[in-house]
Amino acid sequence: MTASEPFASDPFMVGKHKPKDAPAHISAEESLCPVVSHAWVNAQYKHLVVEASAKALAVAPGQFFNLLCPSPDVGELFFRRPQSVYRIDRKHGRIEFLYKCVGRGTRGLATLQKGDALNMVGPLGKGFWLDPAWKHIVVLGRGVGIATLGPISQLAGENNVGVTAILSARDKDFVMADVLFREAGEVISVLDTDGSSAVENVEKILAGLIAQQRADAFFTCGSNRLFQMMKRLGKVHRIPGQVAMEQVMACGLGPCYVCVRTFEVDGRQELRRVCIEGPVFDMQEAVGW
Amino acid sequence: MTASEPFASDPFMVGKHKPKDAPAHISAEESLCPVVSHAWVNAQYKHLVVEASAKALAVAPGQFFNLLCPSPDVGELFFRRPQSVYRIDRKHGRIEFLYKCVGRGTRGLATLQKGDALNMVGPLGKGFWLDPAWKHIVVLGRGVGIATLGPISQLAGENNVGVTAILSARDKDFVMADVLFREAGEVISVLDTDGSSAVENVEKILAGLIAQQRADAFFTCGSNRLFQMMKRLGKVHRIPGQVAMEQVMACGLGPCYVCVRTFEVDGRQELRRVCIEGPVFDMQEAVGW
Amino acid sequence: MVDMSVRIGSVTLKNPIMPGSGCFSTDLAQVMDINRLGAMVAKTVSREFRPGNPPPRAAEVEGGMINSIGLPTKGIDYFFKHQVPDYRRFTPPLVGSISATTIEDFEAMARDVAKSDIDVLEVNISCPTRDPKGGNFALHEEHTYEVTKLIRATTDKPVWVKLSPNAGDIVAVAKAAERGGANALVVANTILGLKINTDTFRPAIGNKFGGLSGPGIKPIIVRMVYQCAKAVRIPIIGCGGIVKVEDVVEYMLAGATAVMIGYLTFRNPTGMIAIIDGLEQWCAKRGFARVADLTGAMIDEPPMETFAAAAAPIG
Amino acid sequence: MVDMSVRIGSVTLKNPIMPGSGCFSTDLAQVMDINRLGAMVAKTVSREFRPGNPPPRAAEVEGGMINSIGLPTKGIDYFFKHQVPDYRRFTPPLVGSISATTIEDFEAMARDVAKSDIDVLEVNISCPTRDPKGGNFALHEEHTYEVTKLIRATTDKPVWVKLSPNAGDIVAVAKAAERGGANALVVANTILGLKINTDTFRPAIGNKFGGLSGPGIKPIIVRMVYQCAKAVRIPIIGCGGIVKVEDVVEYMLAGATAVMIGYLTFRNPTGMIAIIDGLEQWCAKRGFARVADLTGAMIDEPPMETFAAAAAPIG
Ligand SMILES: Cc1cc2nc3c(=O)[nH]c(=O)nc-3n(C[C@H](O)[C@H](O)[C@H](O)COP(=O)(O)OP(=O)(O)OC[C@H]3O[C@@H](n4cnc5c(N)ncnc54)[C@H](O)[C@@H]3O)c2cc1C
Ligand SMILES: Cc1cc2nc3c(=O)[nH]c(=O)nc-3n(C[C@H](O)[C@H](O)[C@H](O)COP(=O)(O)OP(=O)(O)OC[C@H]3O[C@@H](n4cnc5c(N)ncnc54)[C@H](O)[C@@H]3O)c2cc1C
Ligand SMILES: Cc1cc2nc3c(=O)[nH]c(=O)nc-3n(C[C@H](O)[C@H](O)[C@H](O)COP(=O)(O)O)c2cc1C
Ligand SMILES: Cc1cc2nc3c(=O)[nH]c(=O)nc-3n(C[C@H](O)[C@H](O)[C@H](O)COP(=O)(O)O)c2cc1C
Ligand code: FES
Ligand code: FES
Repeated sequence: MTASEPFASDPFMVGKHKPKDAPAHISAEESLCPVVSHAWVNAQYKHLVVEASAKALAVAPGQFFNLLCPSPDVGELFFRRPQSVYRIDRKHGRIEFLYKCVGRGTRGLATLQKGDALNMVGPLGKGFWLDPAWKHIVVLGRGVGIATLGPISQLAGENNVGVTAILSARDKDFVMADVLFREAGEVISVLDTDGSSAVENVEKILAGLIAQQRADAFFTCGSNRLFQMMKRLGKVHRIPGQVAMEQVMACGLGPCYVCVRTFEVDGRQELRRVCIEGPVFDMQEAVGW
Repeated sequence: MTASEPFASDPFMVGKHKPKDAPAHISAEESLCPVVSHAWVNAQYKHLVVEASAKALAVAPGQFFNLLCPSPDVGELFFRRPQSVYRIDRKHGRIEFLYKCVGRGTRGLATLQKGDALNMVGPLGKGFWLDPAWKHIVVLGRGVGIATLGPISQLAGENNVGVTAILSARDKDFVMADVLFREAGEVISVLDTDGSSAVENVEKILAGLIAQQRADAFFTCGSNRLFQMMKRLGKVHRIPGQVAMEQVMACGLGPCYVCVRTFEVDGRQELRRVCIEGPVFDMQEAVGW
Repeated sequence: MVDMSVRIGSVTLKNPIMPGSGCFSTDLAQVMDINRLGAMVAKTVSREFRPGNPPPRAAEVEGGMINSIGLPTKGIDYFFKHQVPDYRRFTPPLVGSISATTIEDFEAMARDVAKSDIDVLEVNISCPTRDPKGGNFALHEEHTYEVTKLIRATTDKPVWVKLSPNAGDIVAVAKAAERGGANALVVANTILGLKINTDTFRPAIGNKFGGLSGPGIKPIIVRMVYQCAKAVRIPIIGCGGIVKVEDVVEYMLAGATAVMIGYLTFRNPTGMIAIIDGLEQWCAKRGFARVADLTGAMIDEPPMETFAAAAAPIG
Repeated sequence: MVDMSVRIGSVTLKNPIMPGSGCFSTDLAQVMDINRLGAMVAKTVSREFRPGNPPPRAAEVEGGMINSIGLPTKGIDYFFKHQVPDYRRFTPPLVGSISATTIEDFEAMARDVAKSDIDVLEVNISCPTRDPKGGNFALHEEHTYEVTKLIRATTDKPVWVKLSPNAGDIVAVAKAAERGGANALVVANTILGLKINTDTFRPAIGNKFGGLSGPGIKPIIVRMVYQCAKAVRIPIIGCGGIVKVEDVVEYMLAGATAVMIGYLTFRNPTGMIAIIDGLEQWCAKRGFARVADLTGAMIDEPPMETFAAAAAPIG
């Protein structure tokens, strides 16, 4: 063997390539996507743009990809990390993520440089749905949840459905993506620093929007307390709602049943898999986290 | 935690730092050495130069360092890899290695770039010894063994002991370090391509040197067949000899008894640890490999 | 052309690669061509609905992962009505996996499930978080013998018994399963483990204990496959930590006729297909006309080294 | 200032970090200050000279390493005359480790070795490549009870019994050792494994089978420490796969009073010292005045999650 000859198959090298003769009806794929740009948005969040395959570009708002993050230390990283798509740029063939650095996975992800290849599996899961009859929707996001709500706001905007985006954050540095949301509609930022992010205050804002008939549907992601409040309001006012949920995942595809959460229909509780039956669920059926 | 804050201690991060208050009499150390240069010598061998600490620079010819090679693939690399010092450049505070890319460890090592830090433990083991009474020595190396014989030739040269270096290689591209050896004395290359590397031919060359009284001591490394022949000649002609041996190592320091080889003294066989009782052994006591 | 087929008793697989139970479902058709697999192995079913264990149900560990899903199942009626037909959309042989907490229920389950449109009955008597008398029969040879014998009598379909690496003497258990009439052994299920979160001081997964799988357990399971293959005449299916072509080769050299793959699918969902392709290439390169020739081909001698000091003191 | 001391019966260690037997010798003074260790643990000795097993004696595996050194020893006379005085140049308490192939020889060895200048007698009844009746007594509770009882009677020095993770029921063995009079348990020795070289088709190490150690085995051994700590009153010393500060914390939360470290020293020879320093910092940061307070401090409840579906079918 010469030094340049490839080795005996490396651990985990397998599966980086598309199965040969994969039938065309396969809806998701494991693919290597070159990083186009990757920049810090603030002290905790990074914005990642990758070139994506045609299959990946078919991603719908609320769907996610399961990312093989590089390991940030000498120890091995054994699960992928799910990240919802934050922006779909079909014109340039790109997919964007907005993610928070919280642990080993995202810290490893943050090491990727322009030109590196990111191994992603997707698009996965069930995304948001939009009823063409709606005139105006409200999206309520906090933290990483803001990223997830980007594409549905974009889609609403494109379909002439009005959007009010309530973005909750620690302080004004962490109000992200407001440009993206502003393109689609109106943005209300609520902050911890001035107390405006308090659940009661957000509830007041929502009540105002309901009164103005600017709330045909609710969408939320990222905060259990905000979700519970929105669910309650939605129930009282009979406003349909959707919530994007999170759970630790292993396969991200359905077989392993690692990612279950509790849901309730007609008083009966049941478990559903976030990765394939979600991550977007009916707000009134979700129990929370 | 902010994204830039260090994590909970990473696996294997420990031990990259010197123990606090380490007593001065500690003769070896685990240290991080910046890579100064790292270049291919031919299709299989790389030449690595690192900046070394004072303790590391005290290395003697024939001693080695145990290198924490970066993993070449996603799988983890769990043992260090021993490499003998190939050149000691005390003036510039540098240590040089000449190594062959053979497997995962050396392939990972080959990925180091200028400026990267190499974690090395050493200097380790017992090196070559030089009797000031010797006028002329013969070093016989093949393959990676050539690297190991560099420093003893250098030392002999510096002490006005004549050196004949017989360097055996596949073809002329693989005669390495002849410049280094030429500084110390005379170089005879023997090749597989023209048949000159045949054991019988090398034996003839050695016999000639013995006849010319240019063989007060033998040194060899890298080929069991050449070693066996040299041992036989040495025994017949009562020429003292030293051989540098190899064995898979785990600790490299003595405790684990992984690295044993068989030796024979007065017809009695015994096991010795290559890492601490060697890697350099009396040629007549070594049984070979 | 390499002959990639292997025979496990009366069943011929077109290649030796199968998923491990619980690590596969037709949902994987999202990313891969299921028809390329040697066989399909269904998630273990129990008679009645089971919700499974509280989340988080899995966590990363050093050599792989730890899980305690808790064998959630919708019960056998749902299995017959929905799952079997769903699997039957695909062509590979279908292995149905069953679990129960009593020996009587195991027998009844086997009778019922074997009647459905499956090709092989896998008996999961080795779920690591169950107790030895509650479904984890594979810890003891007598329990294994009894349950296998009863199940054997209920059906003519091939019966594969999945063993537990937590057994103190897996060879004795393997022999017991053979005596009981198993047609093949799956070696093995996961190893019982515990991970504690040092931030929260709580167990990392909801059920506290979980089963280890992934690359870190491979040397243990390869050893068990080797030991079992020497002790029984029925085929062995190796399972544990396979993530690359050479891992499959290693299991086959140790004595496995085929393998099952779990963890890899979580990391690389198209990994099983890549391994099928890679194994064929490996065989071609190494001059093996039949992958089946690898089974048990380990050269049972130490690596060649000079070592003749057995009688002499260490220097 | 954190109180880093721990008590194992009558022995107080200045910190809970010790090397594992066979992974330590005074040769390590080449790279580190041995006096900083909680204790020194000597390589296992047998009565007579043993050469050990043919090389290669170790190989890398996915989660760490596999070894079969074969307990080479120069015998107890050499141990008394050369090794004990050599260790005694350093200040930490000295743990002597013994092995034998018969119960009678174990008793005699204990009597002889305990008389030498050691502080603790460790009984290695768990070398994985020995058979259950030939020194690997820790596979069975009766053997463990008998050998411990005999050894207990020979000396007043503390006796630590090193258990085997290959035992089917390590809790029963732990209780047997306690009943036999052990003052502490070391949990555990290596796990029996096999690695086959897929280039040569031969076993990767000379003895074919070897013991697994390193990070990959940690979740298994942490589980065993937890189980044993719940079942016995004597202190447990955790051992298996420790490579970082949090691993020590994890073992202590599971119930260990102290730990032993093997593999890490091969990878980072100054690792034990870095862990002693790092553990002190960890305790200070987390507000623990005494490291000993970590022992058994795992919160024995599942992580908090919404999970209330036990009675309902999966959707
Ligand atoms: C469908 C979905 C979409 C998501 N979209 C986004 C997004 O757009 N932007 C964003 O910042 N974050 C998103 N997340 C969260 C993101 O997956 C986690 O922050 C990430 O996995 C944390 O990994 P880590 O290793 O950095 O942190 P860790 O230290 O490992 O864990 C931190 C937190 O992440 C959770 N987590 C860990 N491993 C996994 C896993 N394998 N799968 C799911 N969760 C895990 C843990 O429960 C823990 O609470 C999404 C999660 C899901 C399930
Ligand atoms: C004291 C000593 C000095 C050495 N000096 C040099 C040198 O100057 N230049 C040079 O090119 N090579 C030298 N070697 C050999 C070098 O250590 C091996 O080539 C290297 O370890 C191979 O590692 P790998 O992962 O690339 O190959 P692998 O595929 O792992 O193994 C290839 C060969 O290296 C041996 N090997 C594997 N792991 C170890 C280990 N932990 N310790 C020792 N040997 C191992 C194996 O027996 C095998 O034959 C020396 C070896 C020793 C013992
Ligand atoms: C998430 C998960 C769920 C599993 N469920 C089952 C199961 O239902 N029945 C079963 O027999 N084995 C089950 N297993 C065990 C696997 O089939 C396999 O035996 C084990 O994971 C070892 O293989 P691996 O290392 O390739 O994952 C499960 C394993 C995992 C990781
Ligand atoms: C090379 C090597 C030699 C060992 N020799 C002994 C021994 O002589 N006696 C003993 O009780 N344990 C021995 N062990 C086991 C270790 O003491 C320890 O129990 C095991 O390695 C697990 O710890 P680790 O994962 O930190 O290595 C040895 C382990 C290794 C790796
Ligand atoms: S993560 Fe496997 S089923 Fe959802
Ligand atoms: S490598 Fe451990 S004693 Fe030589």
